[in-house]
Amino acid sequence: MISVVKVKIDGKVVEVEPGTTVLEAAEKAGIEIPRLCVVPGLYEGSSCRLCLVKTPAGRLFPSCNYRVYRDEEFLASTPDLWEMRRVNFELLLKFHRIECWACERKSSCSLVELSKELLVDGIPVCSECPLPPNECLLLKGELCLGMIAQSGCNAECLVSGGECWGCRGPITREDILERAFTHYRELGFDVKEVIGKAEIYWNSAPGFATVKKVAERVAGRG
Amino acid sequence: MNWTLLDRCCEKCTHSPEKPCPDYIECRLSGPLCHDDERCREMRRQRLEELRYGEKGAKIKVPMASCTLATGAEAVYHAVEDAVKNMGLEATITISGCHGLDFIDPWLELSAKGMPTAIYANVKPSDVPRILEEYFVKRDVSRAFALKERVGAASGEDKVPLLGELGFWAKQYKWVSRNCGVVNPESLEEYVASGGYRGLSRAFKLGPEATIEEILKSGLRGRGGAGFPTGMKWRITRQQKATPKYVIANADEGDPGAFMNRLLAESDPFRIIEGLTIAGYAIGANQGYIFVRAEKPLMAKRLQKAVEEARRCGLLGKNILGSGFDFDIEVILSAGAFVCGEETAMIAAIEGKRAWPRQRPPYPAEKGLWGKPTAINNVETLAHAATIMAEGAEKFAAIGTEKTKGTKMFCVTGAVKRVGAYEVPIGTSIRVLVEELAGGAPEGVKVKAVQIGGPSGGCIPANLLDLPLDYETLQGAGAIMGSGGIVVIGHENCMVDVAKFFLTFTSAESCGKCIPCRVGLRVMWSILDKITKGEGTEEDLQVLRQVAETVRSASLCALGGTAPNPVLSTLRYFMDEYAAHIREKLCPALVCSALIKYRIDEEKCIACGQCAMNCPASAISKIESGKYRIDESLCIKCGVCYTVCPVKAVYKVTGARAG
Amino acid sequence: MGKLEGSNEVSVLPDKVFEGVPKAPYGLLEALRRVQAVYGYLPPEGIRRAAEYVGVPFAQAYGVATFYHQYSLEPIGKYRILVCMGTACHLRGNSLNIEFLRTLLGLKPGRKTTEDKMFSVEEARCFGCCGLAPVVVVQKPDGGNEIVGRANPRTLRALVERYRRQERGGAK
Amino acid sequence: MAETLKLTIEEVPAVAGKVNVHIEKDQAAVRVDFGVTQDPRFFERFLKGRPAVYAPHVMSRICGVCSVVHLTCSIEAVEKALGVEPKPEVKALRDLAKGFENVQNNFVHVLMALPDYTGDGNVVQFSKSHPQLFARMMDINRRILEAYRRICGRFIHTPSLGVASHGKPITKSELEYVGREMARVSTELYDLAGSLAEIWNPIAQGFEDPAPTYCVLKPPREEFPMFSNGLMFSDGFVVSAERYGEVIEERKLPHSNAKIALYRGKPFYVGSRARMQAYFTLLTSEARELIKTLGVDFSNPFDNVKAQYVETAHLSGLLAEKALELASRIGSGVAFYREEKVPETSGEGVGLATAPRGVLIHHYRVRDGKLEYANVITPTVMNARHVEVTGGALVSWALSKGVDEARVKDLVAALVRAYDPCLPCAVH
Repeated sequence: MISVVKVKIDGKVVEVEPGTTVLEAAEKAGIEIPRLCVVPGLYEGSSCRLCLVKTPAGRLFPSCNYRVYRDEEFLASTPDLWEMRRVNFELLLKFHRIECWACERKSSCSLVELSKELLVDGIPVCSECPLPPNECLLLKGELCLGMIAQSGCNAECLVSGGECWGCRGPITREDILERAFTHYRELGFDVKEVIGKAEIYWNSAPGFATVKKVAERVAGRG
Repeated sequence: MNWTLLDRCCEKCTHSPEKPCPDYIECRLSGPLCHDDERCREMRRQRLEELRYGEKGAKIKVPMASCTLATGAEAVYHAVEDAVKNMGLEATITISGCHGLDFIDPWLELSAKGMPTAIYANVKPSDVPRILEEYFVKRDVSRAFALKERVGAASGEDKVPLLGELGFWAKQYKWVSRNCGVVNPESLEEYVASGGYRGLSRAFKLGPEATIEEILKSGLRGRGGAGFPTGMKWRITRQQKATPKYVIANADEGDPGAFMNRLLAESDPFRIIEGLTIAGYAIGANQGYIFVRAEKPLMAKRLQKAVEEARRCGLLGKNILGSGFDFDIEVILSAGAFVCGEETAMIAAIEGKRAWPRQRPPYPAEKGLWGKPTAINNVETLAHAATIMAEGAEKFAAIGTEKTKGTKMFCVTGAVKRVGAYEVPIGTSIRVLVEELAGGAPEGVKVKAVQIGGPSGGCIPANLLDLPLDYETLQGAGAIMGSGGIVVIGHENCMVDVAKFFLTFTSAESCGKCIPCRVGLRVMWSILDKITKGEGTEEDLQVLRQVAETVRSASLCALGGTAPNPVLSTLRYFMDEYAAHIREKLCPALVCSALIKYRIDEEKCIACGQCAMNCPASAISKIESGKYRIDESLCIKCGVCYTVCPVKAVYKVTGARAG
Repeated sequence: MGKLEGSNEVSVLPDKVFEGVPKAPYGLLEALRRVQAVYGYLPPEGIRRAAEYVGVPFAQAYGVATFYHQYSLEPIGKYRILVCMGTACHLRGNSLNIEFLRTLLGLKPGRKTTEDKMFSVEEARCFGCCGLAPVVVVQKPDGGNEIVGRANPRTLRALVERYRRQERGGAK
Repeated sequence: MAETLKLTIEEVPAVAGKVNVHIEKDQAAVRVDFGVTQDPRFFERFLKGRPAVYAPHVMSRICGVCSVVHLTCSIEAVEKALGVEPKPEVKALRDLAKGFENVQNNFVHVLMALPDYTGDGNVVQFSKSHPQLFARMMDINRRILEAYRRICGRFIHTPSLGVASHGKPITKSELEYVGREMARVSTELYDLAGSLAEIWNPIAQGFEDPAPTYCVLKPPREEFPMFSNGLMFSDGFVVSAERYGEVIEERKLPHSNAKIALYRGKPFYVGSRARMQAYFTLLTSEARELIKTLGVDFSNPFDNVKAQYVETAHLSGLLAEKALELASRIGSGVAFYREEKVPETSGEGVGLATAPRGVLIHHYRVRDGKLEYANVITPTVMNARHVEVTGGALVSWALSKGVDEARVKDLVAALVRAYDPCLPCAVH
């Protein structure tokens, strides 16, 4: 039985014993492959499809599940792989009930990390805000646009004690906006007031029309 | 007589369940072999005669398959029983499977000594006495649909065509479906009489390796859709060291519009069981399973009865035919999930779990059912294997193309005159199948496209009908061979709606395990839904392609991997229809309800009120002129008025004219 | 989809109901089918009983019960109308037929069964008799199946009325 | 000396924004036009009708270099207009933040302008010819910013300063860190002065500022003021913030997008050179000593940069004391001053602030919490006319000294850099 297998990933060769997954080999070679669903010993993975790697012949395999028993070569960072991972992650995000302002897990959420790594927008600033849900500025009457603003700025203003003005542009996903505006109304903010503040930065932003549409719909609910 | 071919002809025959004789099968027809006795030979000839013309020289065959039952075969059977009793006819009544010609269901086959065997089509229970009386009493066949052979003794014989000469029969090559509609599916004796089980006994003679060699030589490829060489699959599974091994017959046939496996299993189940036994023997598995679709219970009942019958006659169980090979089969009925057609999902279903496919490798050949080596073949593939072993590999290899050998059963449905299941050599062109066999489109309907391969296949435009039917060509044209379901789409169907239909199906059937398929298909569906509602935009199409590409390449199993094909092929060939929906907001085929309006042409309307009475949303009311008018705000566009109007006064408009 | 309310004690189904079903995890599908044959649908205690018989955790049995189409977690109507959603049937107009039936029986979106538990309308997978497209199958209370070939709104309305008359006039 | 002369400096290099300087000499009369081509953004106009509490956040976007001064001056104006009195700690932290900006900004201005005096032409050249000096200056700048971050988090457009509130939680240890650091920076600056003085050759020595009137903030207390309620002029005239309009008048000149401001119709200047003269008595003894070592000649406009250096040194020491004093006032735990809800009243308010380049005025009129009228007068606007007048005198003085044309152009460019290179401020 061969005791050692040479795995070549993106040109880097690393030696592992047979039966290790390509993902473990990549970690050993210091190559970062995004992953989400594999939990060694608990779940075999191959569900989120973020860790797909390519053989030189072009066949795709989930690296979390593919065990090597002989010397093999893989490509883990070709542009089309990243593009596929990005689209795949966007699909995953689409059906996630995004409500970071009320989510306990927001400071340790792998979706937020992956969205940074894969350059996928659409997550509210609340996901990066240092204040836990029960200390949110909204509860103190401060009008913060974090719930409907694009994250990616590490909530710089929140960290420095200010509130978010949404300088990176609006969220355009209607279900998030729906929940956000309902939350604003529950806390006693007038929807027009929120739109007034958002106008400062978003007046000519393309997504602002959607924000206003949802705002009116929620406001109209009386 | 009460002796059957399966019994021992006399005491000299040494065959017994405890000590089966290896030449038992050959001996049934060309026996007796171990001793010479003219009386035994005569008994066989006489029994064969009885099987053909019934014990009393007259036989009435009533087809009892799902399709014929659906058209009233049950009532026809009772009508035949009553008629025979009332007319005091000396005739035996048996059941049979179905030829696959759905357009003549329910049919009846009458045969008698000295008379040509005649098939009567579209028989109603009330016609039965008249038909029996004409055939048996008046010996007149002029009203028959077709004759199996000419004898020259019946009147009107020349007026009725021979079955063999009819176009939809002559062009077929009934290789694996030869017994369908001919033998009684519940009688092992008739199967053996038709040459059945010669394959198995030859396999025992050759031994496992040589059997695999024979299958490899024949060039048989999987008929389930992937087209993986069957011999190779058996060889890999055989080489595995782990035991016990299993073989599974995939009778899940989830593709909508495909019923060739159902036809085979309901009409000739023993061929499948023989094939599975051969597979078990070749691989060294002692346990086989047949996984049958939930929506086809009769198929499961027939297979179960055949298994019990085979077990009773020593063709399943211990030391089959004295070969020392033990093998048994269990029929498992699925609980309704399209994904079970996928190998590893089927394994999970048999194990009693949710049918979640597993990532390959490891392939089922290495680690399949309960982690043991398993070979999974489609029932049609196994039927081919049995026939190849019986007839020899050369005969099979002579048919088909150089890359793909043999024949394939196709089901042609949709906008065709003769809906049915046809078996043709691989390489036959789609046009032959659709126009010559299935009779082309009915009057007033023009063929726009042909959808091949079910939800994993693609739509091929009418101008490519001359493409040959084989794996590689279809793949190149954006479709796949798949199970062999061919749905002919007329010009009154909208391609965007067809694409959306397939996505509705696959997104509902997605098992939910991996993201691209579970979420991607629903996103694609919502985009197509937007387009059919006239809200689609140009970059929606761009997103649609991008998501389709990701779903196709990143999905875990073939369901997700091939689900985008219908969309991608309609985008490739029918871009003009998408553009009409997006730019001009109209549906050229007048199908998408959001883009069309129903109106009543007041000249043609004869004010009969049928439409108003049937309208579920009570949107139609009488106007001053006495005629009827549709209130477009209430209309749910269900199309009832359009169908019930006796004078076709209701018409559909789309786009600008819809106003 | 029915919620998982209802008692959690094991139902009183005798072993005879599961006769012939292998007493091992791989018998689960068949066991659940037997339970559905008794109740007409799968109540929580029925699932529990099947899970206990074949020896799998309740969660797995519940997972299987929700995965496959044949099982229904909510009571089905006395007449179960299955509208085939195969390709040929869709092209020949079954999607309009199901729309018509749902409006005729006043079924709100998401509801399968009518208030009076008389009818339930469901989408069914391809039955494989595409020659008769569009096909509608009615599973009658006496276990028989009535197959309606070439269904259109008029014949469907007549079908529903016939069953209603049958119910009103007592089973003839 | 040539009779007629026509020179144009296309886009003066090393300044923030775009300005062309046209020099025309006809016989003895010399005209210098300070033509700002930067396009205005009309901040005062587009904030009309918006809630007043939004004004500071938006006004700080006038320029990223001195974002804190616009922010805080606007806050002062809004607080006066709404009649809101911030807590003393908030006021102290605001002074601290404002002080930091002056220190950091003036210091970087010195660094940017120094190459004119050392003849290195630009900062990159300066860093090659004086590597240790450059490294020490860079280190000082890093230290200042690091200390600042403890007070307000982010430096540019800091989000923690709000109307009557200070968002960033501050602990005692952080303030002590700031105190220690700024004390070190102060001593660093004093040590550095010696070696800087050697290479700091004067420009246009002996040239006198033709219009020596200046304006500074009237110090409310006996210390270098960050904010105030009144203006003080070199002729001793004092005016309260609300009545600035009676003496300072803004006018638009055809050749420039920026407006100019005149004190009673005559040009005047603002900035460090003015502040060093006005607050000479408030300076620490070391600062006064530093003026001598650097040889600052208050009448020579080019020495404005030296004055800025002195101001930086003095202020960093002042900040150190204030930080430690504030640290002692805050007990253990975290100080956190968020204002719940600012009342939406009506009123008028004028905020005055010491901007690095001079005096900044924000004047608002508010009705029911909404901004009705806004007027902003920036230091560059005040200096604009004075630069033109001084420029003219400089040209004739230089030509009289026989300086050739190219050198004259450099001199005028250096003058602009020494004075007020901030054009975005000019065309707010």
